Amino acid sequence: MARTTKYFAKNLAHKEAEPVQLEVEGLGEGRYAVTLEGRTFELESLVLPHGAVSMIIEGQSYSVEFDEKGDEVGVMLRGQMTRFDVVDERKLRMRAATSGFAVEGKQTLTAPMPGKIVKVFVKVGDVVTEGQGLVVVEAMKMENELKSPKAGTITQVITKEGATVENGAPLLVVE
Amino acid sequence: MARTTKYFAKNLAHKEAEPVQLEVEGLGEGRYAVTLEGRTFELESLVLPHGAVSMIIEGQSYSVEFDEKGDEVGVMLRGQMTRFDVVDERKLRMRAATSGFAVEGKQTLTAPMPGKIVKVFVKVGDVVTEGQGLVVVEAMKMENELKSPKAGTITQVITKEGATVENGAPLLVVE
Amino acid sequence: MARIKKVLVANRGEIAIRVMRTCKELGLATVAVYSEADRSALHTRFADEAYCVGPAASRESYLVIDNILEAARKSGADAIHPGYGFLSENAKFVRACEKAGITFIGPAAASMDAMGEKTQARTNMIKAGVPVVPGNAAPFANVEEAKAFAQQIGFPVMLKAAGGGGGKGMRRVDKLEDLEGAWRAARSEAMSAFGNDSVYMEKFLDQPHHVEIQVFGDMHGNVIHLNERECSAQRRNQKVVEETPSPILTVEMRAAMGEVAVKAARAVNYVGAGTIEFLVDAKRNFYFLEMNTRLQVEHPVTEWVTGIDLVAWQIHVAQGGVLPLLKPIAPRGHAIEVRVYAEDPATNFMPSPGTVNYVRVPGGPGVRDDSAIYAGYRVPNFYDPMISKLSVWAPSRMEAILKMRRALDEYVLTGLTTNLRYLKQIVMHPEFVKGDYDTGFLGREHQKLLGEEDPALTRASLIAAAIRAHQRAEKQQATIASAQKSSGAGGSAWRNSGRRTGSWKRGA
Amino acid sequence: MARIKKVLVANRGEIAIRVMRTCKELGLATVAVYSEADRSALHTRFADEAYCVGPAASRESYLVIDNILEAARKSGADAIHPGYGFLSENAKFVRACEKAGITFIGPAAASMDAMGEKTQARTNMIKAGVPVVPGNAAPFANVEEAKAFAQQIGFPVMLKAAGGGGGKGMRRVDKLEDLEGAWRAARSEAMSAFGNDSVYMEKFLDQPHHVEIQVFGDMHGNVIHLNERECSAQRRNQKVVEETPSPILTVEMRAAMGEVAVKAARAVNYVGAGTIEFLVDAKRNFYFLEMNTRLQVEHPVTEWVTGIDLVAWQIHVAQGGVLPLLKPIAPRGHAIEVRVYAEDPATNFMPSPGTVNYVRVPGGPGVRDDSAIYAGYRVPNFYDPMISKLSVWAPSRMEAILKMRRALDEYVLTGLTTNLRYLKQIVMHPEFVKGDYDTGFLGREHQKLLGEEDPALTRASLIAAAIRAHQRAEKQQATIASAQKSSGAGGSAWRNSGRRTGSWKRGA
Repeated sequence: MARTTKYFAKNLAHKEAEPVQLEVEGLGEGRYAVTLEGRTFELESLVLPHGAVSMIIEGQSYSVEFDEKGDEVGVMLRGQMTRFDVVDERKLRMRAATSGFAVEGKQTLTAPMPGKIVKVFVKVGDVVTEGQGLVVVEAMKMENELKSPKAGTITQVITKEGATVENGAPLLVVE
Repeated sequence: MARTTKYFAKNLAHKEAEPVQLEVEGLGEGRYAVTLEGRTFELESLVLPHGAVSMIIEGQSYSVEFDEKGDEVGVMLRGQMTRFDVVDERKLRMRAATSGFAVEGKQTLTAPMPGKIVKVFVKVGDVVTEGQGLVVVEAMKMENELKSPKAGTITQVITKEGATVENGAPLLVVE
Repeated sequence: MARIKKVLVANRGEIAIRVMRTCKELGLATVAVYSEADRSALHTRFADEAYCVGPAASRESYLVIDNILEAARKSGADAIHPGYGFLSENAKFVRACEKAGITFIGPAAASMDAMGEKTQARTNMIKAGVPVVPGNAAPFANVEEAKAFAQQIGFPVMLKAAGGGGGKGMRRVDKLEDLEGAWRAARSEAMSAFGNDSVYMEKFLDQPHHVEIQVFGDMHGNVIHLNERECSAQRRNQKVVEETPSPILTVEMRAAMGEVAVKAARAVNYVGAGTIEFLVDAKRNFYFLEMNTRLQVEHPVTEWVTGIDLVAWQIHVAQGGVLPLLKPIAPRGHAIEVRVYAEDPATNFMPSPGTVNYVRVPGGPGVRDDSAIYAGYRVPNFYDPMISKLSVWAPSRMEAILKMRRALDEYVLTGLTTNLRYLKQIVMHPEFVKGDYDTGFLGREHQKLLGEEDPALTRASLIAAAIRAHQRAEKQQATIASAQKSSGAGGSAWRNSGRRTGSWKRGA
Repeated sequence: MARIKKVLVANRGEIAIRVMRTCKELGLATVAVYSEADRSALHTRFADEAYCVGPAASRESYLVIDNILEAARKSGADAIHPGYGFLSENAKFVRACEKAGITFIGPAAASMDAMGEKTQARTNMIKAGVPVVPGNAAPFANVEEAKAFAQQIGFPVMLKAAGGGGGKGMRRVDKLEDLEGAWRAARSEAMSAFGNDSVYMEKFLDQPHHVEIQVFGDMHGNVIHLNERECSAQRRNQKVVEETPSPILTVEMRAAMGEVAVKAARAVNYVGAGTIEFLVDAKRNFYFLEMNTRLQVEHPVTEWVTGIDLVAWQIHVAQGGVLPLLKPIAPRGHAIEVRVYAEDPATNFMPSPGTVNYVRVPGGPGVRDDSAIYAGYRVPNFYDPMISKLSVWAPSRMEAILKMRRALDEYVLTGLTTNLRYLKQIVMHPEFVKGDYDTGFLGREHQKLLGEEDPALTRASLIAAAIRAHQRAEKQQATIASAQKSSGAGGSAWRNSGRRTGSWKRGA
């Protein structure tokens, strides 16, 4: 008798939505039964050498490419990229016990790519609105403005104009 | 001071030729000096993620793909595949001490691909000439005749008609 | 006739991809069928839907009519495109589709009957006033009959599969002693390829040209031709390189052959895409050879010079549409196609199935790729070893040849042995460049076409081999050093780094 | 003039490959130059020879005339093709080539001077009787001058780099307060792109069409045009999608614009491939915008409908050859090109350099790939983020649109974020399909062009994500189990299999 595992997935494009529950049952040889919103889908999943997957769900053929970071699974399907945060029951409970569900809190603005900081528009103590331009990074011959992820106050400015930054480098903090 | 290593390479398309001596000196960061027939070539060799190499020899740019089996190095360069047997000095001495240089001896005919044996033309004791057809293998909808690698006598017949064989399976021995 | 909405492609490999591409452009849903050996094949992944139709052997999967129709039923496909090979020229299959209420994208069963069985086709063509090569009218009951007939018409003769074309099940026989072996081989190949081991015989024409005319018919009685393809670069009667226009055809000869081809197609009420194959002798007389009642492997060259999507026309006509063009058009520029095989020309074209390690197909202006491979794809050893078709277009023949050379130079495909270099030798061979090559060309020039070593490349290769050995030795020493460091004397590290002792002798 | 034998391509990326492809077809040896960041780039590997010309920053490598000429000297190249961007419109470079005795494949320095500096070009065009957009005649000395002129002609205005085109160093300014920031940004971009920070100003036409005419001249005084390209699908004045014929042009308008374009080229004694860009207003008045004195990014669409290899013509003309065609030709069918960028449309088109994990380019009939990427290639963050050009041809515009949709669906490129889906949204947008879209199109429809989730795909993706998590968990358990088995309590195995604790919040 195959074991069923519960997963909870949240579409990161819909921050307000509740996570969706999926039950996954392994049937062997790459075959699975997945129950989602009361309906069970039988499918076959074949992992290809370069990490992509060929999935056949009730006859529908899908070539799936993944982009994974921790629990976040980006799924590229017929040109559509959908990002999910997927956890199992144990981790869901752990999240609930800690601050995992908190939407508030401080936000660190990080460099989305390697480049050069050409402009910092704010200083510590400035009050900013969501979407306000904070920093300009030049990379690949283009200037790119980084906007505030939320309304709040600038509590730290980590970078400075003229600095060369790596991908993911913290630039400033909004609280 | 960089160390120079001697290699001996034999072009497998020219069985009768003597191995060629090459001296390789590592200059660091993918750069090498190779001395061949009294001339020294400076070159840079960059290994690419899929195992191919980009080699620039005195300005000439070569995209090189390899097909390696043991000491045998197949080099694919601008569509030309050349196979070499390459050894260092230690191994050369080892070869000389054993029967490594022997050209004579028994030859085992092996299946060059998975398939089905549809015909065996010879039996133990048959005298065959070089290039004589010995076995027919069917694969990929085509019948392929395997020829004798040398003149001699059949000393073993390992396969039989109707057998399914894997790639590399021994079929018979000519001595 | 109802509009087609969902097309099942009863085939695999590049032709399945080719057909699905047009379906997708037309907004039609696509359904793949796959054997157990093709679960990871590109066509299985390329389609909107995919259904398994049986084990690896095509006789148990792609050739099983009931399995194909069951997949059509499950998916709700309202049409089936057969590709080439497999069931594409099987009249039983056409009738089964009709019975199941599914549109078969191809000619009517009756046209297939009239042309599919090659001996019957000859009889029909003689009746229609089409010139044919001397040969026998019915399949032989046994090898003795074949021997008797061969002696009657005189060697050399050709044995041919009655059930289908494409070079499968064909054997040239030069003398009586060879007939029995050839008979067995031809029948066995014919059975694997078409599920029918009937074989017939024709007088062998001495090194003719193989020129074929693309024809197209609709349900309203219109039949046109879309010019010729020169297919004389053949090996074991298997086309290797095709081009259009044919370098040996004049405008007048094209018109004359086109007219005969249309007459032949009309004689069997032909609907859809078909090809009339002709042999052309040294005096430029042409003889009907056979009709292929399907799309050809080499159709891309016709698409290049006419700008027509032949698969789109097939679907249009299958829905009852009138041919979009009712008179011949002049070809524009020149197109060449080569067939890339997983095979080793140096060892008598031994097929070389295996896993594609890396692939980068040629691109840029005037280059078309029709392949079904990808890095990591394992080419199975159950099917035809053709893995890719490469075609080019240029304003003139010479420019097309040079473009093909460039494209072949650019093709990177590792992990398998292929005929890429052989193909380049063919298109750069003076006889090919001159344009007057016949079906004996590849056989005659075999040694030359294998190519010679370029000393400059060999020297660079030698250096590359030495550097490779050096890098490997250094890596090995580093591994040993680190293993010794972490585990003391390091007995197991030595085991892991051990290499099999090579030998100066290959295949020993 | 001497026949060219060896061509150095003073560029990188797809255009370097494009030029080398034609060189190889013509039997010319090819020389690549590369920066230290481009040692593993395809163009470095594609050429017969390759020479390093400096560090990653283009100002220290691809833009250093002496380094390029030194590579030419070392290799013995007798000609240089500049591609587009970099030194392609630098008259100093042309003169330096001349002095070094190397054929520059492009126009004479004097023609470049006359057209390259945009304000001078406007003056020349007015003199030649070519209609121009209202604007100023000379670069501004400082931002105050720019402010004064803007107030004189009235907002909105366009700031433009005097030193080059291609959308670099261009900024639309709607009000006085924004001018200073735009001024700074335009100058900085102009400096990086052309090594010249001069900026001038034009009246901003409200959402015009951008239509350009391909011209070609030879050394014998012949100048022709090769029809137009519609380039109104622009973002930040950067072309994204181009097509030919333009859906808004009549035959008469094409002839009129072609005539003006030829007149403009003649006025500067133009030799080689060039493009006259026009703005077309709602009343179909057209104004000279600028001349690009080089091959354009979007030249493939012209090649598709004319059958001409523009690079081959460039080389032919540079050797003193007479234009192979002396009068305009009607376009055949329809071609569309899209530019594939390593960027994320959803985050304001943030460039996304990184490593290509896997790539399979579209193929089949009517599809052309011009890319310079390969699996394992690291897209450097020093250059333009365009990684591939995809172009298609079909007999009609609608068929070309559907083919482009199919090709974009087929494009597999992982490891980087690309604009592939955005491109598909553009070509399938009703306004694009209708054909009457202006330069405001992409900006106006931005939200819609980002695309909406397809619920069926989202559900399948959700299932795929769950299966992926499940497979990962199973693999992890297997690893832990085997580690515990082999090392007892297995403390270190737990460490290896630890995953960072995720969170429902992104970017926190």
